[in-house]
Amino acid sequence: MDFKFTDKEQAFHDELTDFLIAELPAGWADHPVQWPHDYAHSPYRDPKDMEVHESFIKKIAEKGWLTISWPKEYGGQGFNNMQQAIFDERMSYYRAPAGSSGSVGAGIVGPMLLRIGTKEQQAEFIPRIARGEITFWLGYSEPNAGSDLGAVRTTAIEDGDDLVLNGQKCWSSLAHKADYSWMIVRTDPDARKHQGCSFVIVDNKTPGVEMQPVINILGDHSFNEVFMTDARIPKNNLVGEKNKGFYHLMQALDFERITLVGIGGFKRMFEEIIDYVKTNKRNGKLLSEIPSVRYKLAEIATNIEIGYMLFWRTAEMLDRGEDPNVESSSLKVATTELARDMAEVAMEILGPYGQLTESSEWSPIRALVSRGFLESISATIGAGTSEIMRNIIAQRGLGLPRV
Amino acid sequence: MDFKFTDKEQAFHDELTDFLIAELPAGWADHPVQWPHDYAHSPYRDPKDMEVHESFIKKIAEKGWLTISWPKEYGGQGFNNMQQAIFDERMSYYRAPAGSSGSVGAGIVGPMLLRIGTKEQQAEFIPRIARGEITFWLGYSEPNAGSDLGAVRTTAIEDGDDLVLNGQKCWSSLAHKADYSWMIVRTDPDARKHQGCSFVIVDNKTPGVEMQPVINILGDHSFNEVFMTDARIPKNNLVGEKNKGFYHLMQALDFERITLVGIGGFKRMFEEIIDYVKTNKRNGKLLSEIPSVRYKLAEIATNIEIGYMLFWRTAEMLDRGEDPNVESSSLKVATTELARDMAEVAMEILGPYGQLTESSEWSPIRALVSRGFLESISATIGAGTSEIMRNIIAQRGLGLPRV
Amino acid sequence: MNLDLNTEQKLLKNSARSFLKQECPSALVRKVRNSDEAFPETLWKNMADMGWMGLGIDEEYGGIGGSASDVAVLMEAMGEASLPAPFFTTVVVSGTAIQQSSNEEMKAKLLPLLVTGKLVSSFALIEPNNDYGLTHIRTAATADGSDWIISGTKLFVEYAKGARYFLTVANVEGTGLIVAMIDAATDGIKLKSMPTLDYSKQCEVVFNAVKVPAENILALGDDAESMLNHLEDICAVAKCSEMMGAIQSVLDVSVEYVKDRTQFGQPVGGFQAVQHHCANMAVNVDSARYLTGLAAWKLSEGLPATKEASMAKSFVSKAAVRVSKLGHQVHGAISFCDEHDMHLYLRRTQSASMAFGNTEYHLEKVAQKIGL
Amino acid sequence: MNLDLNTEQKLLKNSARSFLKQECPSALVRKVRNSDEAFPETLWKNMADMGWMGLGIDEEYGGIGGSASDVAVLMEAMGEASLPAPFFTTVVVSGTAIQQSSNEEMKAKLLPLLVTGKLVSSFALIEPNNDYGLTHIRTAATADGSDWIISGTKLFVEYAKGARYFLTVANVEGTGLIVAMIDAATDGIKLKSMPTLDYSKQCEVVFNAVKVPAENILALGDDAESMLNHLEDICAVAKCSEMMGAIQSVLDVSVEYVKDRTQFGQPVGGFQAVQHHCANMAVNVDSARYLTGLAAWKLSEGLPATKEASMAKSFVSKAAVRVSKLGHQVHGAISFCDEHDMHLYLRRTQSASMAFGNTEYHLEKVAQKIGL
Repeated sequence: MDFKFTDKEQAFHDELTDFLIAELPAGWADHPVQWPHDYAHSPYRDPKDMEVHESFIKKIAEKGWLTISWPKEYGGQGFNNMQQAIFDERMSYYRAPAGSSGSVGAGIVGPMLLRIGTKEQQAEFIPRIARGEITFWLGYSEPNAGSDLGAVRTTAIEDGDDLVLNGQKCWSSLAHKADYSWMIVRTDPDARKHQGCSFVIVDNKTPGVEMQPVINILGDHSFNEVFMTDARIPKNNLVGEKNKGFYHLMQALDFERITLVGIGGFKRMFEEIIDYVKTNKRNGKLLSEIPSVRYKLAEIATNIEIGYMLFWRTAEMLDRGEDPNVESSSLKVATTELARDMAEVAMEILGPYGQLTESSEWSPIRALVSRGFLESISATIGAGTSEIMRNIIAQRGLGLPRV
Repeated sequence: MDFKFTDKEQAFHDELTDFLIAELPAGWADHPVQWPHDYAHSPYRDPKDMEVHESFIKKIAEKGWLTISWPKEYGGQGFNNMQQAIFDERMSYYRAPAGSSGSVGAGIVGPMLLRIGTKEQQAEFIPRIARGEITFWLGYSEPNAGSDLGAVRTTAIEDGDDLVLNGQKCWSSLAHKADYSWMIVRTDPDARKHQGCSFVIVDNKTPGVEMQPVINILGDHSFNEVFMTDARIPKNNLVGEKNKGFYHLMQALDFERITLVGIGGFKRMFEEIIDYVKTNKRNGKLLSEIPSVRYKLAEIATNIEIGYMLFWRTAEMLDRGEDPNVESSSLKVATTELARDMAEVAMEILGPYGQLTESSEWSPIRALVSRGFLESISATIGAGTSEIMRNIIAQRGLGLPRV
Repeated sequence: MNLDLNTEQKLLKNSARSFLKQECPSALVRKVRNSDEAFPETLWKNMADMGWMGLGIDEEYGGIGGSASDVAVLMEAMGEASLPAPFFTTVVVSGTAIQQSSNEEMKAKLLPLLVTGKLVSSFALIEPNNDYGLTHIRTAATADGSDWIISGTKLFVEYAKGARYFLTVANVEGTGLIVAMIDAATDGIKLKSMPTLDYSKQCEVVFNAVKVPAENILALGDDAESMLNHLEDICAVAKCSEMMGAIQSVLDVSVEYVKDRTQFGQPVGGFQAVQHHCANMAVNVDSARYLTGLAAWKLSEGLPATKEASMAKSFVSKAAVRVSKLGHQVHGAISFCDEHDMHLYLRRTQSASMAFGNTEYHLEKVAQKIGL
Repeated sequence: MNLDLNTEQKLLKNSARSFLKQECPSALVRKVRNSDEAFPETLWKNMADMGWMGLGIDEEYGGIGGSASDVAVLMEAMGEASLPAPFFTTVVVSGTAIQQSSNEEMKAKLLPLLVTGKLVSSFALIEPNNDYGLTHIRTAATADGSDWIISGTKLFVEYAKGARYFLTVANVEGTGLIVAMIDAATDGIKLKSMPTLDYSKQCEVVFNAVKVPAENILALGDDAESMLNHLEDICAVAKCSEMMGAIQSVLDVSVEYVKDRTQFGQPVGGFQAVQHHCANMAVNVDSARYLTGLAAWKLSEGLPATKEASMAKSFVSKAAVRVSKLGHQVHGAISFCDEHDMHLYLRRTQSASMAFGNTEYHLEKVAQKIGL
């Protein structure tokens, strides 16, 4: 085993680190309000931070770094997946703005279009994703299709040059702030469950697409219910092979599990906790002097290290041309449980102070722990529950029977 | 809620305690070698202890206490199930000899015969069980019928006044030391799985019954493979309704889960651990002064208290005429996991000393911890795995669907 | 032995549950959360009309008596409803403290008000230097003639804004602790919100040379110590009961949901992973119920209860959060919405698990009681 | 980055596995367990013929070189086979210590013997007063001219009965620790069996005024301290590799079994509870593998490795026992028989988890390394 970056990777790592330190405002990492592996997406308490956010995304796009692993002809850098992983790690470590749901475009839709899109589709969407101009939401879940995505009922029926969409999507994260949906729909309503589905790209502005906000556990509007009523999209927006959407979905889900991790965020959050326990006393003693605090934090540190390695492994496999289907599932199980464990450990260490929900002189670590505690509830559910992940590991990884 | 014994129960508790203190040799509790909730049954290191064992069982039988909850006419005391539970608790706390596999006779076969046996069967077996004269082994498991007892294949076919047995039983605990088997067999080979089974009593001396020893993880001969080849038993030995063995089995399993607990053994073992950590230093410090040791043992103490209450609850339900089917499953899950946890915690506390397998000046607590560590592996497997217990709790307790 | 409720307790439980279902639906919990009012006055008044404020209070003061086990029944129903009102601090904590005090004047003055719901009292214990327990209390009480002058900062004071009194613990240099009922209208008291995830309207309370008349002192020195030790058991058990109510609901709601929700062509409750999650919830709920019941029973019988109270608090604090999280897991994404009630239970159990000593705090107490 | 083995390591792994499958079947493990011999001489000789004793030993002493990562590959194969022979104490521990020493005489004398399998060495560290670590060493070394006199009791000395040398840690009053290679043939050494659950033939070794010539001293004072600290990392990682081998087997054997074993009309591996047990085993095995690999790589590169070694030891010690127990659980009763191999893995992992510092010991080291 060899855990060293190549010289090229290391050089990119260092260049990026320097860039982030230089370009982000001093103390920036204290501004975003998020727990590692969050799906809740409400990054700032101060609305002014959105300006920094947007101007920073432009800078990253200018460097061509939004999509570094894409071919140069598509606005990428032609870097390998390991460099992409380094980028994700560094960005999340510095809590750098990654574009509002930008990761869906750059992390999932882009790579999928590069693999299964037509030249025309690539030409239409890829450069704009690379420049950070357009954003996507994931149109997977429906009221009766959660873990069981095979049960999607939203139909897309051909009518001349159009596909006519009818149905409903739910848990549509940040759909209201995005431009397009990357949506799975049923193109052959008579086919059996896992057949007859296809991917389409749906413009949010399409007539017949309506959204209803859903307020999440944190009190934020991140989810939406999206209703499609005779919404017409061009047939050309069907991506990949018609009625083979389920085969494509497996790959898209792998990208999602890897993209969402934000592995550097764990390290950063952990460093904040370490700082806090080293500088705060309770009952006459530094928190860091309490043996159980030391053990618990050492355990979290160990699990972060494991998370890092499971993360690098998926990149390494992609670079070898392998599908990290099982490995991305292990990664998701490990890091989402870590997100919960870290919140729980922090809560235990902070005692009643951990429950504070707004920054005040009494709130440890900018009141992030109570947020993380609630936020991480979704981690083991969203993008495939831990139960589904374990099914995948057992069935696809270990070859146990599907019964 | 009321956690007090009735006066009568308390009086019995005290009488029994006095009896145990008076009749057991001084320091007796240091002789048996067993971990709580063991299925391994090799109680002594010194063979001489078997003499004390046998003479003590006679004394208990003389008091009529082997079968205290049975009607007086059957050699019992007509006590209630709570008194039976008190008896089990006190006996296991003092590690008093309970008869080699005596609990199968007194705890399972006897109560079942009293419920579903004929007058003749009761007359034949009940008094001898009550006097501790005969012992039983449980003939449930077969090579292809472990968790799935519905798959038993041993047949018992009518032939004149006899039933002719053919087949194989396995994991037959202490069958080689017992007199009879309480066996489930297939009396209608053409019926569907859970129909067509019946209970029979099989004399070990029946021609055609052969045993092969199986050495367990501890190096002891506790298990057997038992082969029946044209073994003829009288038809009168069929117990309960023919072909309804599965309905009877559910009740027999409840008794088994309650009988096997030996709840007092947890308390006693725990007290030995407490004594040890209070009197032994490691690295210059009493083990009991290490915070994590304190926390872990306090947690075990709490779980023992929970085990006790789940245990009393089954007795209380039986006294109300209710079937503690779900409750005995919760009890088994909780106490078997406790048996494992306590071994693991003791191992952690004792460090390398915990792994010693023979009493020497360096072995803590008579080298019981390494034994408990291995022995408790079987706790969550035998008499219904934890997985089967959780199925029962979910399906019969919470009404979740059988799919 | 009877591990069920007795007949009166069953009646109390049923009436409390149906009252709260009617008067305190989750919509009210959200409404109170979003409003500036400390707690819903109407609900409080109606609770008083039910006679609840007199539970556990002697009849001579207008109370209806009743044991710690009875109070546990009520606290459980309140946990189930995520009650957004100061019953715990007023009746359970302050009521117990006042009754235990030898200050007859206070009893005669405050208890009759308390039992009719006219007095709301909050509990001011924790300070910036500590997280629970009676050590490191720096709020200072100094004698001033027959009065006391109290100065210091208290944190996590529940429902402070609606309180008429603060049951306050302070330190008298050289003498030990003092327990006082501080009138909220006294000069020198400042409140500042400390919003917490359980919506319980906690506050920072600053006492700046607050003058407290001698007649407001409930206990001093050894009396204070023993009162606070008893309160610690009382509070631990009450919080366990509250968590019990919440997790029994989590289990009930979850079982109902998984029977109904279909995925992969079958109820999700048919999947073994979901069944085992539910079975684990059930075993945890049962274990929590009996441990809490045992501790409450010991208190009711006047037996030493610290070991059992701390066993309950250490176990239930963990079990309740575990059960709440499993409830979310078997629900999936729907439980991550504000409109769903599941998170109300999670919030309540998490905060209660940290209140009045977390698991380690109580494990250490258990360790002491088992001779370590 | 490459999270797989390199080509040479793959070859080494394959050859080691097939050698051990042939030469060290579980029947041999049971045979050695039941016999009085310390370890099987033939197997040891054949291992030496494979060149294994020279792995990690410099070529100038007849070794074949190789990194900590290479040694990890071999230790893993040995864990898989529950190897009942003193490779670890001889090659990994003593070999490393001798090489690190500045005692050229010892190197020249012992290493050539060691690489040919002619020298078996055991490690005498733990004492009645401690359970691991370098504190509370009371075995005393006192100077006697140019010799040393060593007295004290050592516990848990693996394969002591077959050893020609004891790598021993003693305390020189006022000066610090001393590391010596004590010739087992010296007067004043007594051995007594300490049977343990992992069948590793551990002994109590009593040194009663044993005379040790100066040339047998590997290190003293600061040198000893730094040698032992390095050994601690080496031992931790080697034990992790050993456990890795065991739990990879547990996973493989379990998956095979549950595919085959039928209950309720289907393979038990079709039940979700069993699948999730297996998935949990797999995630634990992978995590253990990468952590161990990282620590071994750091050692191989000569980088500071204490944090990673202790992370690995703390995690793998828990994970390995967890995986072993899950292996038993999915097997059911059959794994509770002596004739089944599952318990061999459980025994080996449990003892290894306690050896050279348990989880808490190493978590504390991690805590120090992350700045706590």
